[in-house]
Amino acid sequence: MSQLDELYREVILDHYRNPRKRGSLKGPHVHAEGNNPSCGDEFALDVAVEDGLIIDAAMQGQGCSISQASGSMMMDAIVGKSIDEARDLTHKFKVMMTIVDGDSPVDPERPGAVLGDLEALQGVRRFPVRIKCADLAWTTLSEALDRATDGDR
Amino acid sequence: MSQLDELYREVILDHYRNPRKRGSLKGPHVHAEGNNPSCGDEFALDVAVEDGLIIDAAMQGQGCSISQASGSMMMDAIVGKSIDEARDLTHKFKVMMTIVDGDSPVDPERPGAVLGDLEALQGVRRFPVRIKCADLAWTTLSEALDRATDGDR
Amino acid sequence: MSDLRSLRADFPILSREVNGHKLVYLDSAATTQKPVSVLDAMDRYYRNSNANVHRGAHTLSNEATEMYEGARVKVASFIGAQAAQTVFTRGTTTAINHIAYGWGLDHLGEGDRILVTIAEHHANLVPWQIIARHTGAELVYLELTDDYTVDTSDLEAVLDERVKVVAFSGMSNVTGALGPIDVLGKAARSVGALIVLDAAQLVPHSPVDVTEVDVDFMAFSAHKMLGPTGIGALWGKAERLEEMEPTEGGGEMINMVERQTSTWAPVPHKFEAGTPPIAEAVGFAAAVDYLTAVGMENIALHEQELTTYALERLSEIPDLKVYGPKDVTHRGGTVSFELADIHPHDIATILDQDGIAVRAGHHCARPLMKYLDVPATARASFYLYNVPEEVDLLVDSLMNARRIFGIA
Amino acid sequence: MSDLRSLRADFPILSREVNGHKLVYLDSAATTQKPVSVLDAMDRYYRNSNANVHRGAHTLSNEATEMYEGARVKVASFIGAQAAQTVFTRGTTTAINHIAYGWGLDHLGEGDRILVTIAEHHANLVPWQIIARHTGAELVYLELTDDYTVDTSDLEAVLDERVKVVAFSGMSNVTGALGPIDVLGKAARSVGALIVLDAAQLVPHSPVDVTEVDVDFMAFSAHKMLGPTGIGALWGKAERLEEMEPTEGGGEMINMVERQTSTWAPVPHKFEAGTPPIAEAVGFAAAVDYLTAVGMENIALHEQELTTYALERLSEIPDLKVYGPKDVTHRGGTVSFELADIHPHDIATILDQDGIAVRAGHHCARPLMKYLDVPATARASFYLYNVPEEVDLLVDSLMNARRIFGIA
Ligand SMILES: Cc1ncc(COP(=O)(O)O)c(C=O)c1O
Ligand SMILES: Cc1ncc(COP(=O)(O)O)c(C=O)c1O
Repeated sequence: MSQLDELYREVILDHYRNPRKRGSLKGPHVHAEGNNPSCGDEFALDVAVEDGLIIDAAMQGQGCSISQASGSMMMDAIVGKSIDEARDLTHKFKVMMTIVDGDSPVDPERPGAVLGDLEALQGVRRFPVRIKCADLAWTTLSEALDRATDGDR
Repeated sequence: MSQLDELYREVILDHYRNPRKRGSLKGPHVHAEGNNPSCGDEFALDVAVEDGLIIDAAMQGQGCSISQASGSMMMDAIVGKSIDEARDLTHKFKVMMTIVDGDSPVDPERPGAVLGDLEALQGVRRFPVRIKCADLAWTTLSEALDRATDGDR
Repeated sequence: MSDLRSLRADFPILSREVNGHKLVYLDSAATTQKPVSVLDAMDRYYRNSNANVHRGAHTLSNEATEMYEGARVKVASFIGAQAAQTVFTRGTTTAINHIAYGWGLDHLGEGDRILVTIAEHHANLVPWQIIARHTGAELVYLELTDDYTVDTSDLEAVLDERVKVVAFSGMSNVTGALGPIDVLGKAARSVGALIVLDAAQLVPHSPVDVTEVDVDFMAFSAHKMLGPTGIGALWGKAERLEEMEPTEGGGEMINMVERQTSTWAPVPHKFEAGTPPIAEAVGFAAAVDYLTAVGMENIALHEQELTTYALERLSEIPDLKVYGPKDVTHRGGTVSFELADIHPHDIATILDQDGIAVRAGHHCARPLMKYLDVPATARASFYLYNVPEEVDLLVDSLMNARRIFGIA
Repeated sequence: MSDLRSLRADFPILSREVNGHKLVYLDSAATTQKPVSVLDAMDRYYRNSNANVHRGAHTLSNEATEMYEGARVKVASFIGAQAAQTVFTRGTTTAINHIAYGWGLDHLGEGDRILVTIAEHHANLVPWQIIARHTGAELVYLELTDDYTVDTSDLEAVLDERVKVVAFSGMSNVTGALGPIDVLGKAARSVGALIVLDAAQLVPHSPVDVTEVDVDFMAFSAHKMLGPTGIGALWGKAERLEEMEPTEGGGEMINMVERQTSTWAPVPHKFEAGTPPIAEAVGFAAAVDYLTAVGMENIALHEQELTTYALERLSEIPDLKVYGPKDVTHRGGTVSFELADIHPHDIATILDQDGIAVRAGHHCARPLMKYLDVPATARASFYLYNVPEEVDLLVDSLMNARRIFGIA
């Protein structure tokens, strides 16, 4: 597989073209926005939290296949998880993308076991300028979660 | 004679150390100031004009040997001359210094015949950065003469 | 096709490989590559004559001053101007900020209007927004025709005595459309407004003579015309420069400094506080020498031919849409496009794998992106060193992008 | 004597001849010469990686961005700072103007005071004068002791809550005197004033660590520390940079641009509108690499030894007066002097005939000249590449000046 085919895997293009949970939430939720001014990617999301659990989420914005697919996969991954689990996932994702240091969360023996579809984004690491595309959704999520737990602190 | 000895002739050092007509005029006169910000030279002069004739002049300011000597020699040269003659002298001086284009006013057969002591400043031409030192007094004079004849126009 | 092909040998970077392919550099609207003569001029300056300017009585300082002021004369005469009205700045952005702060702050007030176009680069928008905020003025926008040129048909509607500045670019860095210099110029004059021409994309690509275009200020950057980074120029009419306040204080721009107040040096030095970009001026002069030797007419012709070819070839690609004039006499060699549902950023990545450098993004023109209702565009931009084969490679690579994105 | 002599081979210009003599370059306070490594770094950048930064998804643009941002990290760590608080500017002058306009305009008002010293360079005076005029603040001056250091003995008299800014240089470019960073810093803190350090002559000549000196802002220029023209740096405390307004609008410094208003990018990019000096940043980084390899401690020691020798030799010349501290622990290697009644400009001309480059004039410090009651001074300034023999040549040439002026 060429580096490009590695980057633009089937599953990524599918999430890009059919993003999960696009739209906005009606009920109580927190909202956060992020953008990459240099490339024009914009990302925003609503997160509904109840008793420390992410009960629903929705994403808005526009951007390249990587930023959109990363956001869409993230939506799939976080709904139903606790805030702590979502934060842990964010950390694992950023380690996988070499954005933060740490031991790789990806088990080569059992592909997809830890991060599911998200592991398809590994190909991005070969394209350093695109890493920030993959990261945008997660940085925005962190802000939303901080906001959701602001009252707790 | 070395280029330096050529530049710093006896007569120039004499005018530098014993400038003619230093001070200010008491009676009616016009005043003009000039400076070279890059080297700090400052020059100012008073000119008393009566019936188109320069009847007296005085200089102030401070600067290098070239600017002071040029000013001092100029004082000697202009007092007693008509405004038109002083303007003509200014032009001739600037031609000699290659500041403006024209045929050399200096007659090699009869040194000093046209510009008198001022011809000693010819050595400055070999030191292009110093030409503006020699020029300062004359530019200031031009301004003073313009001012003196302002009513006439 | 006019052949400047042999010039490619003057640009060392063009023989470099990128991802295993020979570099195809189609990003000259962002910055241009440099010929050896420009690099050598700067190197020679540093190795032989490097000194600070204007301040010294020693030989090196004199040489440096003559080279710096000589560069000013060359850059000025390249645009038909006088050196005394040509100010060296850090680039176009700084030049326009000079105008906005130095002229605008004192001459604009509550209710005044600054007429711009929706196609402006942020460099010709944000400074005006800042001055508008300080003075109570507002920005008024002209929009675009169907062919992406500035729509001046409803100029009447926005043109009145409240318009104090008309600021627009000579060529859009997104659509490639040429600015309506004559129409906007006349309109501005009819209400006594100041005319500011952002010539960052104009001066590099065609002959420009300030005695022939009726503008008050013009700004451009060396790095977009074969010169180095770190320098550009602001040209202004003598009266305008006189009435403009300096926007930086410091050495070299003063006449006399007292404890509480100072007076300023004459134009252009009034606007050049501190040690200027000396080596950069030397490189800038070498760049205009190079351009002059090639001939701006030849460069303009070459780019027109190349653009004609590119528009033709791009039209063969299904689902490809060009955002810019179809008529090559209304445009320069900067071509923005979108391809099916492939995001421009993805296009750039795919092309880069073939060694082709194009830009993707909002090109510092976000209001235009919003107006065009696109998140971003991909942009290929040509200069004198580009050749038709590079257009062919671009087309091949775009076809490959379709394949990768599974578009039949 | 600490021997950096072998470094001279790295500076091509040092083997050039001036008026038939080998160049003796004693004008490093104006600008320094460049080692081959700095010139090569810029040349390599242009030949291999030249592209605009931050804007692209192609390989060259990515390389250029990494080199530019990598340069920021290097320059920052050279002064013990974080890259995020290190802004690239055109030079010291632009950096201080940023502070004066960006911070001063919003934070100063009628009756406020800006405390400066009489020894400041115009770059650290004129911007404050301009801001004072806009805001109604005024400048208050500290003068000098008999040994030409800043006289802080009557600090009490001028220090009160009205003082909002204390701005001074780390080393005078005229007297060579080191600035009383500790004393003025403490004084400023005691009244809650902002501390601005003009480090144009400090950072090039001795180790400086912003975590060890208590200042809010610090400015310096690459060209005075072996780097290229066209670039310098502004360092500021994070909180101060946050509360500072940008002084230029344009591309790269924005977050979001709407038709009437915009928001700004985070620091440091907020202060870097438009295409930055990219090649210059690369050269700047190479310069700090070079300085780091030699060791700033070694450079400081070398200059101290050379200055000691120079002061000793100069004291042998009759009628020569040094304007600067006698104690070498209070000063750097910049020596201003006058010789009998020979005007400094004449001294410079005479020395230049022997290939010796010194500066003559007011050194962009006219208030100091007036205070010292001199029309100008001659100034010899040393750097790491100077050697004692050059001091000897200076002394010989000064003796010749006496002869030419007929002084016994
Ligand atoms: C003490 C001091 N401050 C500021 C400056 C201004 O630096 P630049 O001209 O590089 O902006 C200089 C150099 O001329 C200087 O010596
Ligand atoms: C039309 C236009 N105006 C202004 C600029 C800003 O130029 P610079 O970044 O050199 O200041 C650019 C380039 O980016 C441009 O294309």
